[in-house]
Amino acid sequence: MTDISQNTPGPEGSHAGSLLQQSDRTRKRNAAERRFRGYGIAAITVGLLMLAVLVFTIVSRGTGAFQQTFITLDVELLESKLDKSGTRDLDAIKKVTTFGYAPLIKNAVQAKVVELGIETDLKAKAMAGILSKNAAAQLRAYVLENPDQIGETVTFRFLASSRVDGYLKGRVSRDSIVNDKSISPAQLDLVDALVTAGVAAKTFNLDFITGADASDARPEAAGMGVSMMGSLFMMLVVLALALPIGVAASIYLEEFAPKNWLTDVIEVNISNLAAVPSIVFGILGLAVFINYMHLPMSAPLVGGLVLTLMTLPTVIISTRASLKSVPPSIRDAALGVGASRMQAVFHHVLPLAAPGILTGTIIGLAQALGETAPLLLIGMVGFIASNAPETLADGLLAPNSAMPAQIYEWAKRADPAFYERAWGGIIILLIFLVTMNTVAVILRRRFERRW
Amino acid sequence: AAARDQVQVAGSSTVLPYASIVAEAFGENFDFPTPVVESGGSSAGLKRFCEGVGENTIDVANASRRIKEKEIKACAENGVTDIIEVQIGYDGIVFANDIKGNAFEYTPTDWFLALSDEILVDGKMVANPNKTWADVNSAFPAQNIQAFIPGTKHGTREVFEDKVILAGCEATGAFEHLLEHAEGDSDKAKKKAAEKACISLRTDGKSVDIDGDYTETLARIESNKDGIGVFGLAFYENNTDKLQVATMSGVVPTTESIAEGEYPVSRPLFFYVKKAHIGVIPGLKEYAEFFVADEVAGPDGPLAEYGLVADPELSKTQAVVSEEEVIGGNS
Amino acid sequence: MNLMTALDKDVQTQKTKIAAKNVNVYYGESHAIKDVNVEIEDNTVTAFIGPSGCGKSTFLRCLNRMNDTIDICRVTGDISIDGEDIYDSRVDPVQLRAKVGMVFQKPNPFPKSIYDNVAYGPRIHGLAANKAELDEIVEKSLRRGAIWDEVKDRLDAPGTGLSGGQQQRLCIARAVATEPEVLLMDEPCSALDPIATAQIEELIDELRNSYSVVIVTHSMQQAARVSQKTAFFHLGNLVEFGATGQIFTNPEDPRTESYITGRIG
Amino acid sequence: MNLMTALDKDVQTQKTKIAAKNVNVYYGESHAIKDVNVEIEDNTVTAFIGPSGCGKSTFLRCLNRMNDTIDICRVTGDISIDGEDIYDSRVDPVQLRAKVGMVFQKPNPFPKSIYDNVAYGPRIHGLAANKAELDEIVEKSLRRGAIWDEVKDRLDAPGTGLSGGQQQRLCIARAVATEPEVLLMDEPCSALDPIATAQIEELIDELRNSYSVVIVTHSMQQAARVSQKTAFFHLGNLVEFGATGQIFTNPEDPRTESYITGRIG
Amino acid sequence: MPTVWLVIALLALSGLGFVLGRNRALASAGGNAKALHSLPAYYGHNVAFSALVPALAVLAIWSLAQPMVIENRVSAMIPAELVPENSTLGLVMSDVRRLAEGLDLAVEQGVLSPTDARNLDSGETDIRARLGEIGVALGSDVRPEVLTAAQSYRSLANKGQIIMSVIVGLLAMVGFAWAYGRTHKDFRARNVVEQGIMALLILAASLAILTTVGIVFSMLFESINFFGLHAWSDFFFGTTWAPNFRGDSDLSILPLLWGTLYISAIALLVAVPVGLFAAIYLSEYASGTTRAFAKPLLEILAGIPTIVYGLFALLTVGPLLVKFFGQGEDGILGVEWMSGATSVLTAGLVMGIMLIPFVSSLSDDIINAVPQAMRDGSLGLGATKSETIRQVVMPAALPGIVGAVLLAASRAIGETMIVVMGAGAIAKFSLNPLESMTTITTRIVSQLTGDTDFASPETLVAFALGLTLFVLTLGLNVLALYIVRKYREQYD
Ligand SMILES: Nc1ncnc2c1ncn2[C@@H]1O[C@H](COP(=O)(O)OP(=O)(O)OP(=O)(O)O)[C@@H](O)[C@H]1O
Ligand SMILES: Nc1ncnc2c1ncn2[C@@H]1O[C@H](COP(=O)(O)OP(=O)(O)OP(=O)(O)O)[C@@H](O)[C@H]1O
Ligand SMILES: [Mg+2]
Ligand SMILES: [Mg+2]
Ligand SMILES: O=P([O-])([O-])[O-]
Repeated sequence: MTDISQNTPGPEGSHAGSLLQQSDRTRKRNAAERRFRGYGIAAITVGLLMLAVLVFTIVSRGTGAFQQTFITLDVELLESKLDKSGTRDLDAIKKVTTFGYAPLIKNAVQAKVVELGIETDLKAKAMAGILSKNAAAQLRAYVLENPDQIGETVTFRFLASSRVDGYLKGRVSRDSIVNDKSISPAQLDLVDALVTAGVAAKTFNLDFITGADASDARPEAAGMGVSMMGSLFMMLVVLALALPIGVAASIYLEEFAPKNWLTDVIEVNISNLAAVPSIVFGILGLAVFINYMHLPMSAPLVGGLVLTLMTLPTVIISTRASLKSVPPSIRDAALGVGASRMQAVFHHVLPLAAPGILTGTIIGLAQALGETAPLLLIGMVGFIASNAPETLADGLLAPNSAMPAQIYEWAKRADPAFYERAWGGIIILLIFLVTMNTVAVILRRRFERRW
Repeated sequence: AAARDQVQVAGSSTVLPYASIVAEAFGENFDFPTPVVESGGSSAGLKRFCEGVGENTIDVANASRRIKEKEIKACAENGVTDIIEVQIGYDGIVFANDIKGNAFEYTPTDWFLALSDEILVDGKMVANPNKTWADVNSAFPAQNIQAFIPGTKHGTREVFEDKVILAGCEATGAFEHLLEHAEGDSDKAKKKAAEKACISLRTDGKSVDIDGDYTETLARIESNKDGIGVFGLAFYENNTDKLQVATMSGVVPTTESIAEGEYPVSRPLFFYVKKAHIGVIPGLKEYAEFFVADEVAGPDGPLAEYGLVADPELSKTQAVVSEEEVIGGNS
Repeated sequence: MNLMTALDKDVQTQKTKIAAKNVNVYYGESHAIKDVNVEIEDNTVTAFIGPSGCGKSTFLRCLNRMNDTIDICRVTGDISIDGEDIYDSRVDPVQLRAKVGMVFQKPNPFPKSIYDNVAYGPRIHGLAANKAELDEIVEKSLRRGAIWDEVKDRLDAPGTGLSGGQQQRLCIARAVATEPEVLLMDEPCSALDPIATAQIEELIDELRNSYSVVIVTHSMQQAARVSQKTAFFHLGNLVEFGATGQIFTNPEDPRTESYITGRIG
Repeated sequence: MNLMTALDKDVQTQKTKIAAKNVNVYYGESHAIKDVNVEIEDNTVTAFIGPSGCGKSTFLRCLNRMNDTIDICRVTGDISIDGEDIYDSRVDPVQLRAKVGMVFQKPNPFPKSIYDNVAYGPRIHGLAANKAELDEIVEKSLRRGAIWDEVKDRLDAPGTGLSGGQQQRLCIARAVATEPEVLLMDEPCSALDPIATAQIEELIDELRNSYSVVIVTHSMQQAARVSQKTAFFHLGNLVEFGATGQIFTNPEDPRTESYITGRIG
Repeated sequence: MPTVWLVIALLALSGLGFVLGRNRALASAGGNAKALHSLPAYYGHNVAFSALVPALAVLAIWSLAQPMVIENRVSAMIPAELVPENSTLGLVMSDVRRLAEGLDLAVEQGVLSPTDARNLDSGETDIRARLGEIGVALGSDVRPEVLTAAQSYRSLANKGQIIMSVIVGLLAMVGFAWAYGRTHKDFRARNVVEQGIMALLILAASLAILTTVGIVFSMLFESINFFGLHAWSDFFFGTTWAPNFRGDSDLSILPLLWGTLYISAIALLVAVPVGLFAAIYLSEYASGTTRAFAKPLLEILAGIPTIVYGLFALLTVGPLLVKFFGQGEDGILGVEWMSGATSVLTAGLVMGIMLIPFVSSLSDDIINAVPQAMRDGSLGLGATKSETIRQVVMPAALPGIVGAVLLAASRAIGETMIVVMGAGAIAKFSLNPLESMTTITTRIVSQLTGDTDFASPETLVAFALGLTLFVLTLGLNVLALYIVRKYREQYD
């Protein structure tokens, strides 16, 4: 025996030396170990640091969107303007368009200015310019709801225009508006006076979270709510289809399919689908779901179907990888007591593979939630300001947008106020994502075990 | 399949803001649902427009250029024959740089000399040697040339090439020179080759194609103060706190100067309506009429306020819509 | 206890339960079982002995088609149980395996609770009408597996957290819980102490009353103690098969003899 | 071969290699090893015997800190090797495990080729200067593991495609290839036939010349044959520890006696 | 909504089938479950599925087919004169449909009685206005022919609905009866049910094939059109990519392919090491709590919209790189290698960050699934943890890790926003990672959403690019499959 220890070269003193003293080789190996571990920590740190930077950027730019400036005014709903005939006939009242409501608003601002004794050389139209264009629509909607109020004076809380809002948020300053045609220093003076009088104030804006998109002319009125519903319904479709179909396909391919060229083709095919640019799925969706199957355009159902096709490869690849990693002895054990292969898979293998399946689902859904390109072709990107859906069918079929599409649209718009809303929208998207993931993450932890 | 009850619009992202302002007001003032206005580009919009007639196709295509003959033909092949062309106004294209930077007064020549791949020096075409704007025009400061121009996907690029680069090419005499030395069987082919040579831009990083939107151009200027970008007028007007606009051939771009034809760089904007859908899709005709109504598209309307250069001949357009006049004759 | 005691056990002939004819098994290129013919009788304990790597486990796995799960494994020849060819395409391997239970060489408990490990088989075969009956089956099986006392207080603990020998007995309990007609046991006592071994051997003897048991073992003594028939494998060949007494006292083949006499353990 | 032959082997006292004092091990709540004190000598084979589940493997794993890998496992007390506390914070478990090798109860070959399985240890410890030397180490180790002849033609085949007993011997070969000073073997012959067992026992005897070997076994005969010292565990307690001869012929504790005499295998 | 009721009835029937089937099986075995071939529940499932699945399938097919049949029948009734020139029958039919649905809705809401609805006269009532009241907008006033068509549409639909209900109901009964009749203690219910499940599994797997076929077909025709307009030799072997509005553009895939490979390679160079080390740390070193938090946190990186990454590249990473590699004397390294913020490196780095969780999370799961016995075996030989991981755990986890990396690579190839904003839009061959380049995918998106005439090669090239990319990645995947097959190590 001794001959062996003599034969063996150098560092084998290592076994012989004191345990409390590391041999040279051990020290070297431990250094490698520490480096390796260090790489791990560094990797995590890099990842988390980047996340922190991104989240910080998002939050610092986006929180402003959750507040909005409102101006409270008393508007006299003049019969002469709104219902000349005086019959309160709804059809007649409807004939007055929002343009017809502008004078009422002008009057209301002017009245307020006079009431508060603010001095200004502004014309009434310019004074009303500090209000959002949404004001007239708000007024008209109110009158159509309550025709009996015509002739009365009603108190309204109007949105301020985006420049005014930006002024109160510090985005707009007197220096920055030198060349701006939409607002003048005199208007800002007026705003200052209104703020002092407590008529104009910045408050939390629930409409941003629940409302629908607004046109480029009124960023202050735009909200994420409806597109959030769009995303929600799409995610429901994706979850309801991609997870079961993906898992079923993986089970077949990994556990049952004979190993031959055909299944190889399918396998390669599926990984290849993952590399197909997402917009191509949009092309497919347009061709199959809209042109061929005549499903409605801009519908979350179609969006969900397209995203399902896009997510499937992710779910399948991760599910197959986890199924593969379950030791064969588990299957043997089950088969050995007379379980069918189906039973062995569903009772034993699948639960053990669940963490990986859930990871695939988390990543797939995250990807689907943030995807815009395929939606472009099936009509979910653009200006889609529908009402919030009321029923499931409505939610699936009525035209709607999605959160990333909404954010993408906002980020392109000219008014810088939309820029803030885009970041605010990203905050909402991330909260949505984290909420969605939490369930899966908790589930995944319950399934994790080593054997 | 349930019947569709809202107007479905798709196409140009340049027209999108205007269309969405109209759609929003339309939804507020009419009993019809708010039309859906998709973005995705003029070409994609027209393509879907031309896919056929029926509920699963769009009713209106927005475009920042006129529909092409080939497209009309493709449309017809799919049964889309009666197309109403509606010109809504003009889009001004402006050159702007950082508000704190130098002010510029350009001519097309300056841009040609700054960005062209090759310029005419002493009767020969040589690789563009200009590094700063001072090299281009001694009246300019010695600021590095860094232009952010629309990528080849954008219609704006075509306008930029035609109205600025090509104009500059001709003004410097380079075009003539190129035409002389051009290869080709016919005059037409020669002209084409010369034009192609004119508009080929340098690829050494001085000229950067922007594939995204004006917000991206703006972001690039913010991160590179030397940058000069090409913007839509409406975009510039909303961002006067960050950008200063340059004059072109001595004219300041405004809605008025463009409407009067003084400012050279602009392009018409359109939307196309599928006549077959009128009377079938609820609110389609009303939408089209509302779009071009005086109180909407007129010089004092919300569109002009937002930056659209109103069409001086709006009444003609209104007639086209109410008469449902289609391209290539009446029906 | 001495080897001889086993040899004068009565060796009465029973009806054939499993008949294997010209069985060959290949792992890819390599020929692991060579032309084996054997008849395993009902109500009999058959021992497979032979040097490590000679193909005992491989052959055992053929008997309930567990080899199906190994991709590269190919089986030829006929194996029939109660006269029915088990490799017939109409045969449902699941039903076969419910009938022919197996205890694997390497203990492989499910990563589930001890209770669920044992209850799994009865559940999928519907052997218990209700929870109480299932509890009963589990307890009975664990008792038969000689492990009840050690685990009765921790039936909810994972089966993978048991000691090696405990896992082995758990797997035995799991196998008997489904009441198979034939039980294949691949070295069931390899990790057991003498007392536990004795208990398992008792179990085997008890099982013989109603079932047929095939056991792979390296212990000649064990083979002699529990089996009525013995098969000796060598390099993939079935060298000799016969009554245990005869094999141990009067082997026909010289290889058998040298293996038996070279015995130490 | 009979038990007695082993008992008159010379039991000379060697210097203490491993000393365990008041060792307690807990798996979560459950107390698996209770206050064990033992001294394992150099150049000696020490056998751990005791009923299944009594804590042999657990205690064995304490000796090279393999218990560290089980989350819920907690060890208290002192264990020292050559007078150095192995649970000292300065001790590097890696160096410790290089010095104290281990063969696990369940064979666990790596999913690599047979060659790589054996070469793995020498490679990480830098025992071979070149390929030729490594080849030599691998061959020698496989020979010592009594498996060379069976695998020499398929060194590139995966270690996981071996039979149970072959895997076990591969794991033994893998452990001896790193030349540890102490070798802990948890039932190294459980899946081996008598001839292979004899070869492994020979190896153990040979190893004793330079090293210290601890072996867990369920076979009293094996313990008597190969060990000089024997420790008997029961329910987590070290009931008795002493010269093998004395333990087997004249146990002090009644529990030891009843275990030994209740022996069967 | 009678269809809903029909479905509910079917579900109820199949629920009943479950109970009855189960009971009958038990009864046939004299109440002794052990005498059954399969578990009692399988008999229940068999009856339930037999009652439900064919009926539901017919219901689905019928629901899809009925409108088409009715449409055909009704449109045959519409006189050709009624179809305005240049319109189509289809459009008139949508009018008919909308009117029919409006009338149904009116009846449902009680605005019209069923008889009134049936006897409407377009001359007498202003149907458009009445329907307008309940929120159904019609495009134009109702013509009598359209009204007649709509009425027959309604009656046909009604009839169809009734016939369908009967047929589906009958089918469910038959399925029920058949399966129920077969239910006997020796009936191999489990096998039958499992065959059914297997059919579903196969169906799910074939969906992937269908998708592929769909993708290929949706791009094939336009690609053929493209090659009709543009020389294939230029597309495959040319060296310039320069689309322009005048036509006659250079449209070669090669510079795009180069950009794609370059940017993806850099992204993977970031994501794979970081992701793998993160996975290793999480599964092998980190404490339970660290892992519980760090892993989901990293996963958020995959869900941040790519536009944010794009802006991050443009506004933060790009300028930072310029500070290092650009700006000449003023820069940190004092070199002038980089002229703008957009570069291959910018996009690659940022994309790499986005891809970290693709590698880390999945690999972590796979590494975690490697049996502890493997680690013990290695540690027991005196290997350090890192040696164990590198030489034992990772090879065993290889197939899964390759899968994760492939997923990340796929995503890198398919990404647009980050490339557009981070790498620029210039197609060129260059080895310098500090220059702008672009990728195939971004060109697909940009040509597809651009302003060039949609029938021109400049737009159609998008389809050719898509198809070629599809074939290229297919090759890549075949390679990956081959590698995994070759190096796979199976534990146990
Ligand atoms: N990972 C674990 N988690 C919880 N309990 C355990 C674990 N491993 C072992 N035990 C328990 O600790 C006790 C001692 O187990 P150990 O494995 O040491 O027994 P052993 O003496 O080796 O038995 P055998 O001869 O069966 O291998 C047993 O009761 C066992 O159930
Ligand atoms: N999965 C496999 N792939 C390839 N060869 C295998 C496989 N399983 C076993 N073998 C080989 O087949 C032969 C027979 O193996 P088997 O497991 O049947 O032996 P055994 O008699 O059970 O031995 P042991 O007593 O050691 O368990 C051996 O040479 C073995 O190496
Ligand atoms: Mg074996
Ligand atoms: Mg043990
Ligand atoms: O989107 P555009 O067509 O206007 O560039």
